[in-house]
Amino acid sequence: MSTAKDRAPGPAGSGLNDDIGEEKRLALYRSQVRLRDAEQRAFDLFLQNLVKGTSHLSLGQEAIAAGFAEAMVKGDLSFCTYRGHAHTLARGVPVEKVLGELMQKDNGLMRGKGGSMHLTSEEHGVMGSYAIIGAHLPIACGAAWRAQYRGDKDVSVCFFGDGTTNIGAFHEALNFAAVWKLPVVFVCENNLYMEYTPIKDVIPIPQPAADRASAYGLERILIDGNDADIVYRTAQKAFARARAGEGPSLIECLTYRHSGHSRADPAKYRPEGELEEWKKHDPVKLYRERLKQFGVTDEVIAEIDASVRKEVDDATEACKAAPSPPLDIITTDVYADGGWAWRN
Amino acid sequence: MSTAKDRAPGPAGSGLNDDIGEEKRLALYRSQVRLRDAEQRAFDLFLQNLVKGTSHLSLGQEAIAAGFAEAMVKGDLSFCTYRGHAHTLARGVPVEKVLGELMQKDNGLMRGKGGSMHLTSEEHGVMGSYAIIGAHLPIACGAAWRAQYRGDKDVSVCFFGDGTTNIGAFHEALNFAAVWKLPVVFVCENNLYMEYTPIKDVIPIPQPAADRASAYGLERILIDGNDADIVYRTAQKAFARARAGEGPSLIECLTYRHSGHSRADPAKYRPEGELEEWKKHDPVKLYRERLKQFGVTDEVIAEIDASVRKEVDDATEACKAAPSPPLDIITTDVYADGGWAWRN
Amino acid sequence: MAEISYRDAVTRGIAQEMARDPDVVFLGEDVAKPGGCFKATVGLYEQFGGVRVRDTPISEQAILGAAMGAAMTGLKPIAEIMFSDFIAVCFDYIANEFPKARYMSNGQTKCPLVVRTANGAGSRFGAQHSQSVENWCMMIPGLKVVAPSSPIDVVGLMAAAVRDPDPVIFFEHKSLYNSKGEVPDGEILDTLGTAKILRPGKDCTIVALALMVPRALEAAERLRIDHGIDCEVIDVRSLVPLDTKTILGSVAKTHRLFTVEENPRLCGWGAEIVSIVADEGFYDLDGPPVRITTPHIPLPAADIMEDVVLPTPQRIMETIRRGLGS
Amino acid sequence: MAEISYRDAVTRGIAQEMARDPDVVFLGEDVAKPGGCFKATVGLYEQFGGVRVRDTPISEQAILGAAMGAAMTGLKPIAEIMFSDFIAVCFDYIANEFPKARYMSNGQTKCPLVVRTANGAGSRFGAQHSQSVENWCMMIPGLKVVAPSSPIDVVGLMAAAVRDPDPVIFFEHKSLYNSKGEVPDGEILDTLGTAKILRPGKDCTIVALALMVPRALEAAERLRIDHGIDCEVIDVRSLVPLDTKTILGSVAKTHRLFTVEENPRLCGWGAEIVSIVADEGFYDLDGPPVRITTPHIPLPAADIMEDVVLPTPQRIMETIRRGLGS
Ligand SMILES: Cc1ncc(C[n+]2csc(CCOP(=O)(O)OP(=O)(O)O)c2C)c(N)n1
Ligand SMILES: Cc1ncc(C[n+]2csc(CCOP(=O)(O)OP(=O)(O)O)c2C)c(N)n1
Ligand SMILES: [Mg+2]
Ligand SMILES: [Mg+2]
Repeated sequence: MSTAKDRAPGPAGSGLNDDIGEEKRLALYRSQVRLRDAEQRAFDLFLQNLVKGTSHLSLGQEAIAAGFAEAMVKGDLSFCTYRGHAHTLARGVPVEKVLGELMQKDNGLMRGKGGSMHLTSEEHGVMGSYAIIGAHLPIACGAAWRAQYRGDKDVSVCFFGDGTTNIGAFHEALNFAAVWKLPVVFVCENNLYMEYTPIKDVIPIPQPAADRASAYGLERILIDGNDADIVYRTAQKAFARARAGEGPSLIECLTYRHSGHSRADPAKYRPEGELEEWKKHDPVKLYRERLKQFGVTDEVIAEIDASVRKEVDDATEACKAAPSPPLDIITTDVYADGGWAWRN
Repeated sequence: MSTAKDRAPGPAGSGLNDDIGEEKRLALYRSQVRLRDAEQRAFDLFLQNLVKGTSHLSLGQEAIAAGFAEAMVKGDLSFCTYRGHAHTLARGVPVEKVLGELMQKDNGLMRGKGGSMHLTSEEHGVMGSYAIIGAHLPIACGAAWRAQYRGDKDVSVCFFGDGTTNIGAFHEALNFAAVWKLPVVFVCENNLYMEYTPIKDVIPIPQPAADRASAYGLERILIDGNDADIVYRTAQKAFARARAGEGPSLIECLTYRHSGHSRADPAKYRPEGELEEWKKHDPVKLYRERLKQFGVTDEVIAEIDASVRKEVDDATEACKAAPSPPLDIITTDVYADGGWAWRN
Repeated sequence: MAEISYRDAVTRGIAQEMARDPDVVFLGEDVAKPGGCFKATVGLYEQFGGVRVRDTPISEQAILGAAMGAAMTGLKPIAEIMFSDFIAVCFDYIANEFPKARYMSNGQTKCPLVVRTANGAGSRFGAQHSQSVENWCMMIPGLKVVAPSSPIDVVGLMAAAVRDPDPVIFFEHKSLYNSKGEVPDGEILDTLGTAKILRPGKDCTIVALALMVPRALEAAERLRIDHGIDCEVIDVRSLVPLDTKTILGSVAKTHRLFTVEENPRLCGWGAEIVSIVADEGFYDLDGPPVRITTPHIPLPAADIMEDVVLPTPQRIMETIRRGLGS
Repeated sequence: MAEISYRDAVTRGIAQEMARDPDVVFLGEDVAKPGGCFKATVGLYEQFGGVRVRDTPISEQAILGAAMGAAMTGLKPIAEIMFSDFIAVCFDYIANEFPKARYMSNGQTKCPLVVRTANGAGSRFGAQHSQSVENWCMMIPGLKVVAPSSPIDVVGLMAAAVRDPDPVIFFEHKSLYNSKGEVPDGEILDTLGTAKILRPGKDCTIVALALMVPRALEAAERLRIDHGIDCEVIDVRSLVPLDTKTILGSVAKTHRLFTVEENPRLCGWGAEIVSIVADEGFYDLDGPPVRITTPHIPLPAADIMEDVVLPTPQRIMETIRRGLGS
């Protein structure tokens, strides 16, 4: 786990002039609130039958998406899973684009062709969300290989869950990245569960990712994934290492999802009290307290909360009003010529 | 590496009454000579154009096959790779059956239908040789699961190379076996090379298997794979653990192949002197010296050498005289009804 | 006799076989305590216990490999691959291990197992969770491939698959889980390799599978009512073994063939059946044999798009009407 | 103009493209320093250096995944999968990732890469190293699939594949590596999606691919000499895009179709082509379209067995002769 030093770099109330600084702290807070509100809205819209297909929320896991995204710079690349709304939003993709895709509207990121599990916004560095467990770890290696080959300074960041550490592609990617010393950062969001089965039931070691780092010659990194400051600092360190040509990192972030695995899941399998215990360590709440400790006023916080709320409300309205996608896009973009012709 | 204690349990010349004992030592020697001679013969027959298709010899690696097989009891199961002749022979399969398959004769183990890479003799516990890297590790788990489920006391032993530790199935199998505490023993024969590329070029750790054991909560076991006594003792320990319900083991055996990867390979990629250095540590030579240290006479050794030579000679003649398989078996045994009908 | 859902029929089929034979074991992701991601195995864990019904890590290769090793040594495993699209991450077992072991060993190695998996579109899950991939298995020599369309067939074919001495890939259709049908009480055992003529007819033969079966029946009904066209509808049920007799016999009677499949265009089972009929039944055919398929594209997620790419009763009807020149 | 082997044509095609475009990189197992398990890439490491030509661990998923990530972000990778049978261990990239990324992202994601792999039988390697699996790829929407039969086509189609903006699976035939043919000097660039009529004829159309092309030509020659049958032989070369115009045009002229493929019986590309012709060219056909394939069995290892299961010139000849009733 993180050390006390990581957790609280300056004494509470000492002002914002620590290593993170005011601007970044406010950005980290805004981002987390934005993810929280947008995902909560997605859930509400689902209850209203306006979100179709499946959807996998990151409620409770916001500090990871926010912390990494705030440590990234333009050009850095994110590779996400089906649980990728938060990571997509955290890179600056408009809420409307994400909700639009969930609502299968024409204003969605991929105009409804991809769906909630495949959010992609290359202009924001979101290089796709992948719904086959583990598939994107090797793909992130490839993007990092390109950076290494060309001397580009960007980092590829690949997010995945605890359960993903047991699939073959995880192993192949970690070894490959380590041997080739690729500028890729693997982020395991350990939320204690796969779909409905606890991760501890299916691994012979306590930590699914951290306890395997040594198999790839990597440092063991296990952090509190609900503390955005810790996440941010850990990300910075890993990115610096990657950009310096020192190779990949594997970071395990402890966290918890507040909702079920997907929209279909009421999460009945969790032991009583577990959710409540974790809610005490809610990343958004924690960070609001943190800001206050650093002297940020209630007014500033309220202003952020309100402006995010408005963004999400506006996005919701825009999505409700948006048309469905036209059917003629069904056969576009199968091939690079824009079409789908497999014959002459 | 193995300790001095492992290497020489009794002072030289002190007689055969150590933990291994005379009978087993002679069996270990006979087995290694048998593998050596049979494989050398396969190579000669290949030069005479009588072995067709490919073939992957274990010359130099005999102590592993012999040591494990001698520690196995009837009912224990072997899962091999394309480099499986040695393991097949070590379980007692007649040389004729193996050479016959390599020569694609009707007396071959599978009458020419499988070929050198797929030697299988279920009556001897040889549950197949698998030519897709890594595929048999999960399969061995399944056999061990059956033993666990039924309360059978047999152990499943799965042999594979250093290069195999980088494929996804390795990781999935190790985790699966560890979590389910299956009676399976994974044996990595680290002969320093994959096909033509050194293993050290493609891993970020010194030992491909041993340095990964901890990722599955397993003990790090790295032994001299050219010393049949060490192999035998290590196998016994792992089997006892498996039979006691304590779960799998992962054993890395250091060794070296004297010939190329397959019949097509002159092995030019090896640094000068490497082969010669390893030949000083030849398992057969080493074991012959060991027997002498323990007071076995030259006559006894010569008798074993001669009888093995005769077995291989006889097998060779039988194979040369054997007919080719009849063509009507081409369509048998696709399905369990004996035939190949996919339609009515 | 009771009306049960296709979903419950899965549980019932498995339970029937597990109760009958202690060698039948069941493994997969979230199949035991949680009862399966599609709730198609609820209660098996409670009924048969955690030793026979086991949750696994997310390790599809380990799941299928373990099933194979267990099958080779005497058990009769049923392995779940949650979505059929995930067959791609463990395809080596499907393509290279299960189907070749017996042959390569000259008959020594046995591999009696069932892989059951949720196949097909309709849930708006997008391109990686909606495919119909039964042709990925049909094309591999040594496998058997089944895809039932009704609860009673689910039970009976599941029993047949479990008792079969060969590896059987059992495709359940996600969009049929909620469908219902009458299932008699007591043991049910069907036969692999048998198609069913669900509706006799004389003007053309429609061969369909899984979700396409109710759609073909609906199209046939509308063709009768609106156009007086009398279609024979065959539920092919089992792709391997393939009941070519029933299909060729039907075409010999109707002289026209339409296949309705959810696969994308190229190399689906429709192509196989059309090719067989075009060759062996050439002189029976009075007009071109026509495949009705999903277009050769990845599947879109949005409901309105997904709904139009799969063959609909409307499209089936129009294609047949046009094809018959009515 | 020089006579070079099919094997050397592979190297030449790759070298031509690597010399032209610094974004072309090449990775695979034993491809760099050792020059490839089939020696088809000897010299590339020396010519282009270890940064562009890289040996990998035995990690097929990492190889294809890395190729994809590099392709998405601007490189043009060529990835080798040593034997095409191993596509089964990385099939997720072939089936679910490469071909769907562009579509799912509504056109944002690009995936310009080439997977080259040694396909086919003839080396007595047995069931797991001898398969013809081009249909495993043809059936997946979003891929392009090429399988050349001659050195000149290897060079030209390799160049076209590397320059193509879509994922291309490039099947080299193991048993053709030693075959030779004239290849002009200088840059060669061919076009995907074009079949070649290698021999014009009027009595029937033979469509073949890869190793089956020389066999079809040999059969055609014997049919002319022994039976006066004049066959048109088409090398289909590219399965996706598929040159249906050339095939349908030929059948319109000859009125009979025979496909010759190395795939096992079910759901091969022969079934697809027969189905297309049976539908769209039905009234052109004077007799049944016939598929000549390997039987639907795993491949045996022994030479005498392997030799009889693949379509031989003899079997092709006899099937056509019988089919034409001569
Ligand atoms: C290869 C594959 N197997 C199974 C699944 C089904 N599946 C989707 S999410 C999931 C659980 C993943 O757990 P984890 O990696 O912990 O991520 P989380 O959902 O908790 O974020 C499973 C099994 C899949 N999508 N792909
Ligand atoms: C999935 C897969 N990839 C690649 C190969 C080709 N291949 C056969 S043997 C081999 C090298 C294996 O090396 P190692 O595991 O060290 O075993 P060794 O041959 O040294 O015994 C390779 C790459 C294969 N058979 N299967
Ligand atoms: Mg999780
Ligand atoms: Mg090796």
